[in-house]
Amino acid sequence: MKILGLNEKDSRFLLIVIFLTLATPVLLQPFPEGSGMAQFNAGYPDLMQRFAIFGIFAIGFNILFGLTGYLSFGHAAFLGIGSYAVVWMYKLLDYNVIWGLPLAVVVSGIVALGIGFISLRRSGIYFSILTLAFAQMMFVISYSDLFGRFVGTTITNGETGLQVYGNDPQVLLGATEPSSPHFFGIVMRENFWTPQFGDWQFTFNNGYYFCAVIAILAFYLSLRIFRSPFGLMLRAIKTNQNRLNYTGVHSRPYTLAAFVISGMYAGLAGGLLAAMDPLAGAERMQWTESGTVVLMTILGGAGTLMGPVLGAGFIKYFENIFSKINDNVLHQWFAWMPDGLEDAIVWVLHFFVGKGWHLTLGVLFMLVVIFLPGGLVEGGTRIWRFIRGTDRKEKTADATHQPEHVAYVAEKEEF
Amino acid sequence: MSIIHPTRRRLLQTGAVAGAGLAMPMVFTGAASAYTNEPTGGTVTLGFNVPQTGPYAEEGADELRAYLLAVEHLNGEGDGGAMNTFSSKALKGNGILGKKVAYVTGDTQTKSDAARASAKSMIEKDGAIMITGGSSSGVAVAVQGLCQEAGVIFMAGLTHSNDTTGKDKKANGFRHFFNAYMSGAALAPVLNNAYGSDRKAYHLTADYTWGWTQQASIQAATEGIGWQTVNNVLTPLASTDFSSYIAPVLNSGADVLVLNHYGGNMVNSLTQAVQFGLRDKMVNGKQFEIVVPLYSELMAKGAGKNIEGVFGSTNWSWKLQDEGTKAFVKSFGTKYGFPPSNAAQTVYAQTLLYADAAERAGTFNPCGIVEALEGFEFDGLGNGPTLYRAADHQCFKDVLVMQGKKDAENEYDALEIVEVTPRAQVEYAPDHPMFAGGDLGQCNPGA
Amino acid sequence: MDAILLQILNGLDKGSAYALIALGLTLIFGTLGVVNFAHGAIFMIGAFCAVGLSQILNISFETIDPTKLDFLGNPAKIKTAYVESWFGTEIGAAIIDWAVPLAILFSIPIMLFAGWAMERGLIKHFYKRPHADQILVTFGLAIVLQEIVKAFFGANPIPTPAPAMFQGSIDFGMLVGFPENAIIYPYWRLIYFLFSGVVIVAVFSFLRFTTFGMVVRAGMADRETVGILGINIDRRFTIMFGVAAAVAGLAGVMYTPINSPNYHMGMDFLVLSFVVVVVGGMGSLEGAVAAGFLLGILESFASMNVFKDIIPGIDQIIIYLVAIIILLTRPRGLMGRKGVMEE
Amino acid sequence: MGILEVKDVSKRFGGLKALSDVNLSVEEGTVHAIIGPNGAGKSTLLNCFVGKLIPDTGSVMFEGHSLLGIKPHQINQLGVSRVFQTPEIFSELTVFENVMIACFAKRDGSFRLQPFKTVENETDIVEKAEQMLVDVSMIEKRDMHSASLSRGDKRRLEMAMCLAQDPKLLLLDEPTAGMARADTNNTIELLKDIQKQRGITMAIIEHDMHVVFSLADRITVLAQGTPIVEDVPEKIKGHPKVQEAYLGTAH
Repeated sequence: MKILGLNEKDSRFLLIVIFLTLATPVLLQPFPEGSGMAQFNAGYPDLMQRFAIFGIFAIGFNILFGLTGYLSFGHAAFLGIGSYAVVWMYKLLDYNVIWGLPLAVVVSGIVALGIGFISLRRSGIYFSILTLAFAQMMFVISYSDLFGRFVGTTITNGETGLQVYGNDPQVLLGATEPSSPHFFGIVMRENFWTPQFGDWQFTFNNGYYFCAVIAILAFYLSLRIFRSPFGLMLRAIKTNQNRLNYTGVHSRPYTLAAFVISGMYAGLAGGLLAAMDPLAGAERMQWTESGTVVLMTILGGAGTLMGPVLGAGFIKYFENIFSKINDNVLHQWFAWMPDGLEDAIVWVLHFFVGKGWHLTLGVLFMLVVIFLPGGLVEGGTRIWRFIRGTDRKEKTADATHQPEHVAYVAEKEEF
Repeated sequence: MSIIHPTRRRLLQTGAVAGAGLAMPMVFTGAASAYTNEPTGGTVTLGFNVPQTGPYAEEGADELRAYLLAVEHLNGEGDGGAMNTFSSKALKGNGILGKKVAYVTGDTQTKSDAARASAKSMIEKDGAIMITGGSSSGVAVAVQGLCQEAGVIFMAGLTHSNDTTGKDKKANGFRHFFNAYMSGAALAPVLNNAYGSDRKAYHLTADYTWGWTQQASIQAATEGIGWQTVNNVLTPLASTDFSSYIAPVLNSGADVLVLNHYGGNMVNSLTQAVQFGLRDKMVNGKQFEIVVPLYSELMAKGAGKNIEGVFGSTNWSWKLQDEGTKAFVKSFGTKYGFPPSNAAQTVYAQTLLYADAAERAGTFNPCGIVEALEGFEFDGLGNGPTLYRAADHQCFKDVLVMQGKKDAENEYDALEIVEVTPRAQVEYAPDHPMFAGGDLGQCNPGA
Repeated sequence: MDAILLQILNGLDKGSAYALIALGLTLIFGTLGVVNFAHGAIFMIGAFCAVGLSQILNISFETIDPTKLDFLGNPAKIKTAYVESWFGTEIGAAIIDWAVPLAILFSIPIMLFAGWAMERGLIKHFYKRPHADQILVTFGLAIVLQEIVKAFFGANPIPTPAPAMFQGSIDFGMLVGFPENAIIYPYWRLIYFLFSGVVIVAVFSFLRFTTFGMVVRAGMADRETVGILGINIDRRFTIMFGVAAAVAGLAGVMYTPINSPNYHMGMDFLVLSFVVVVVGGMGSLEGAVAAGFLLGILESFASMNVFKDIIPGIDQIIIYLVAIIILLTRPRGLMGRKGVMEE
Repeated sequence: MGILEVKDVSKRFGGLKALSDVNLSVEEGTVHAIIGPNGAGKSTLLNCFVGKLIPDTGSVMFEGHSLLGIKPHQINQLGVSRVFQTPEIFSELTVFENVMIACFAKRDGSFRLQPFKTVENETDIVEKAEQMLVDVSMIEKRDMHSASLSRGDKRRLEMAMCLAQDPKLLLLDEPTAGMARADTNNTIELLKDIQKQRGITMAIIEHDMHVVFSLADRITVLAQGTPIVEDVPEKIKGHPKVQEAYLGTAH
């Protein structure tokens, strides 16, 4: 079966992704309410929305980093720009996200064009530092609302974050219109179905499905790009730019296009953040946030289709679920142990969970970079090969850090 | 190291904490219930949203300790603390409205985004009926806005910006902590007495919303006693080295330096100002002085000896001698072995106030709680008689002017109370220009 | 005029901190070809060596003083440092007072060891990997190190003052004929500046005048040739990593009285020091030092209201702005060599 | 008038005269070798052909276009393909993808944004790339990771990429440097075949005499930055000046 101009393998892959995305509210809610494991449920709207949104962000980043190898440390800037664009549309027009989202994509695309045009004149770490410098600059400008101070009206509302106030113009606001973000009356924060089966409770949220549909489109687009001549050229840039140039290809427009596309993805993700939650905070532009999307991409597997999405989900899960395991919870878990042993185990573990989740993340990330350069996707592939007993010498010895080929297997079999 | 490390027995007593026995989250729809997350079981869940990572993690940890204490007291465990001295006697030590109090914790990371995400997860996943916490104004304003939209009550923790109950005030949000205007109003007379009315002030101000409002408040208050303001320099929030901002101060003709900084910024700028020897100098024939309008015990600790003799203000201090304070300090000190910070006290008080309001209103419905809290007069939680003003949901109570103590006996003894500024002196009209522009709106029960 | 001189002085001082960190960073890059994102964390660990030493010196025993009461009304416990009880109160207090300078001695072996352990344990395996991988693994290491420090020392800044005799400031302006208070300069910053100068000169002369240094410099220029000569360049590079760590660590130790150390001070400096290195030119020691001072001075000037009135917040963005301009006009930084980091 | 015309090219590096008054003409359809002892200026000359170095004086014209200072992709688009000393390929891609990239570059020029096309649906490219692999007899290695190829196969792949572009001129920079004898002979055969079948003009820079005399129609001998002799191989073999140049530097 072939759909949407994809070959059979990719069509099947896309269908699986669509299914997984749409079934997320059920899949992420495996434990009954009230059970000790309920803590690990992740099927609540905010986190699911974040999975989808940061999935989009990471997919876009992967188009730049995974394909061309250009490591941008400033992508969070586009995230912020997207958010600001959407919130400004709320303030000026109304709460319908239809105005803001396209604007978010366009504006971040334009800014990416500017930053990319300058930064891509350099490569390697010079490129990384240039993007970092641009993004940091935009972060401080937003955090202290410097731009606003320059023009005499607030633009970013500083560290409090841009939000809608009662006295904003909102010229299109109708009398019966919802007073929170919506898409032609479909209110993002509302749930359209909250079924309960025994102790299992599921939440089907408008906002999540809105994000999910966009995420699927974004994924489909990236799949097309991966399979296109454009994608091939980008991968060629990563492996040997010199040869590519002597093959008659001008690499800069390609990298610039990749940079702009990934900037637009980031802008879209930022716009969606504001579409789910009508506040745009400056912190989302900080360089550590750019670092987070790098972590996501690497953790999942740079250059693979599914890897960045997995990485994004993984980190967001850590941030929201793992960080909530406090000492009390640990003591409950290990209450069956003898007192001394229990205390010892809890003492060790508490460095890694709850407020120590950064430490776990850091250790995990190092392990992935050292032992699994292809990220979780490569890990999955290795396990799959091991189970199937396929000859492991074939690819794993190859340290070239490029798992596109293995990706297929993982893409098919990961779930 | 400061890690909450209770023994197992105490834990088992605390009982239905975190994971277990949560109310079913009824997220935002509430077709069946009258308001968001109406508790249906035998427990009610509160969400404690404090910084656990990032630069304010220690403050968050202290707030968390106070929350745990409050939960114990509400559930009738421990010695009851300030519940015994609280003027309202609605709380009986059997939870809230007969329901046992459970809680969830979250990490704000001192970022508006992360704080909102964490609060949302508490509301959507854990069914929290009330969110409380925060140790910076940006976070408080962001989370307050979220709670207003979601239809739960927000009991702010440490937030000092005028905007929280000014430009950004919300019907579902309540602030017990004092604000920048009050700091100015309380400090000005003390500064007048100590340093005279003929002074020239030089402001260094952290370049973000809180810094701006505090600077404006202090400038207005000090100019009210006749001081001149020589200069106001905004410093980047990421600064760690303030030398280039401090060095020109002496030569500007100023004889007082006002540091509108908080947290790490304040520790560094104060340390460096002292290093520059500013306080050893005579300018205009007067001893040069430094003022830090907003103090926190933890930051005072971080600045070490540098705060000796420096004036500032706090919301509360464990050195107060009223009954409420003594009761709270006793149970906190017994449990943890050291005295609480003023951030801890404010969140403890907020938790009791919320519980009491629910008891008095007879419901967890946010609108009922708002009604019960608006205009509520109480005493016995520290700071003397206190009013939750209906017009902006700001608490009015005595404000403390503190001074860095010489020869502190230990790290908890860094500050001493110079004056307890009576409530009347720090009050202002709800439409005061520094607080104008906001709209409380209607209480939102979410359903 | 005095304002300008004042900011130049401040800039030199800021710059010396930047230069020291950037020097270590570029040393590692130049010798080993590794982009070390954990360098900020090394700086932070240096600072915590000082904190650690001062805490060790302050290890106390408790005695109960029945005449005093603590805040709960129980008899107060009085802490006395062992150092004070062993050496007598006065000498003991003096030793504690001098914790930071003492930490210099204390930290050198620790930092050398830390550098060696990092190189042998982790970095060694990344010589052949792409720069992106090096950035990533050291970034991960930086997170891990700072979280460990946080777990043990907490998130709050910890005051670590300079010895009493170095507190206060010198009126530098009066020495050169300006009125009183025009140009003041804290003693400790003066010491920091001189100390940085000594370290920088020491590193340069070490590389210039010792055989060891010459081999390393030759290796920086052309690794393979030196390898052919039968010199074990790898071992020397390991030592250089230790030296770089020690330089950053010393910068950290000496910085503690200026900034109360906290666990994230490394990350605060990391971005900045990378900008310094890149502006100076990757792999150029002279460039790193020059860029450090240049950016320090520019940043100081930008903090003057004269400039801030024209462009609000110029002091926040000046460094990035300068970095962008320099990288675009001088592709390899101020003194960078050709072909470095341009794969 | 040759396809590649080098006129009065001189280049100095500081005090060192690397090239002085080089004049050279590569005739269409011939294999022209440039030989010379180490340090004779061969690499400098090549760098002047590909825009990497700009000579102090003189001109390098390809079919009437100056090659001085232009970008690599522009040179290629003019019809000049380049083979490197060590085979430069896209080692992280498959053999087939390598060749396809060359085909795309030929068809679409230096830049064409087509993110919505699918590589495998571009039948003309796929067919052409397959044909190229057949031509260099590598079709059975089509889906291999090119990093895992032998040195000789990498060279074949590189040739296939160059041929896919139907170049008017092929620049070869010591194409057999560092190769084992068998690989060297293989490469010579490959180049001979190509020359026979397609008649592509080639300029070879080489110091291996065996390679040069097996392939070249014309040879220019460079010594100390100047061409000393230019002639057919048979005449070069015993030429006294050539012997002097080689022996002179040997002692």
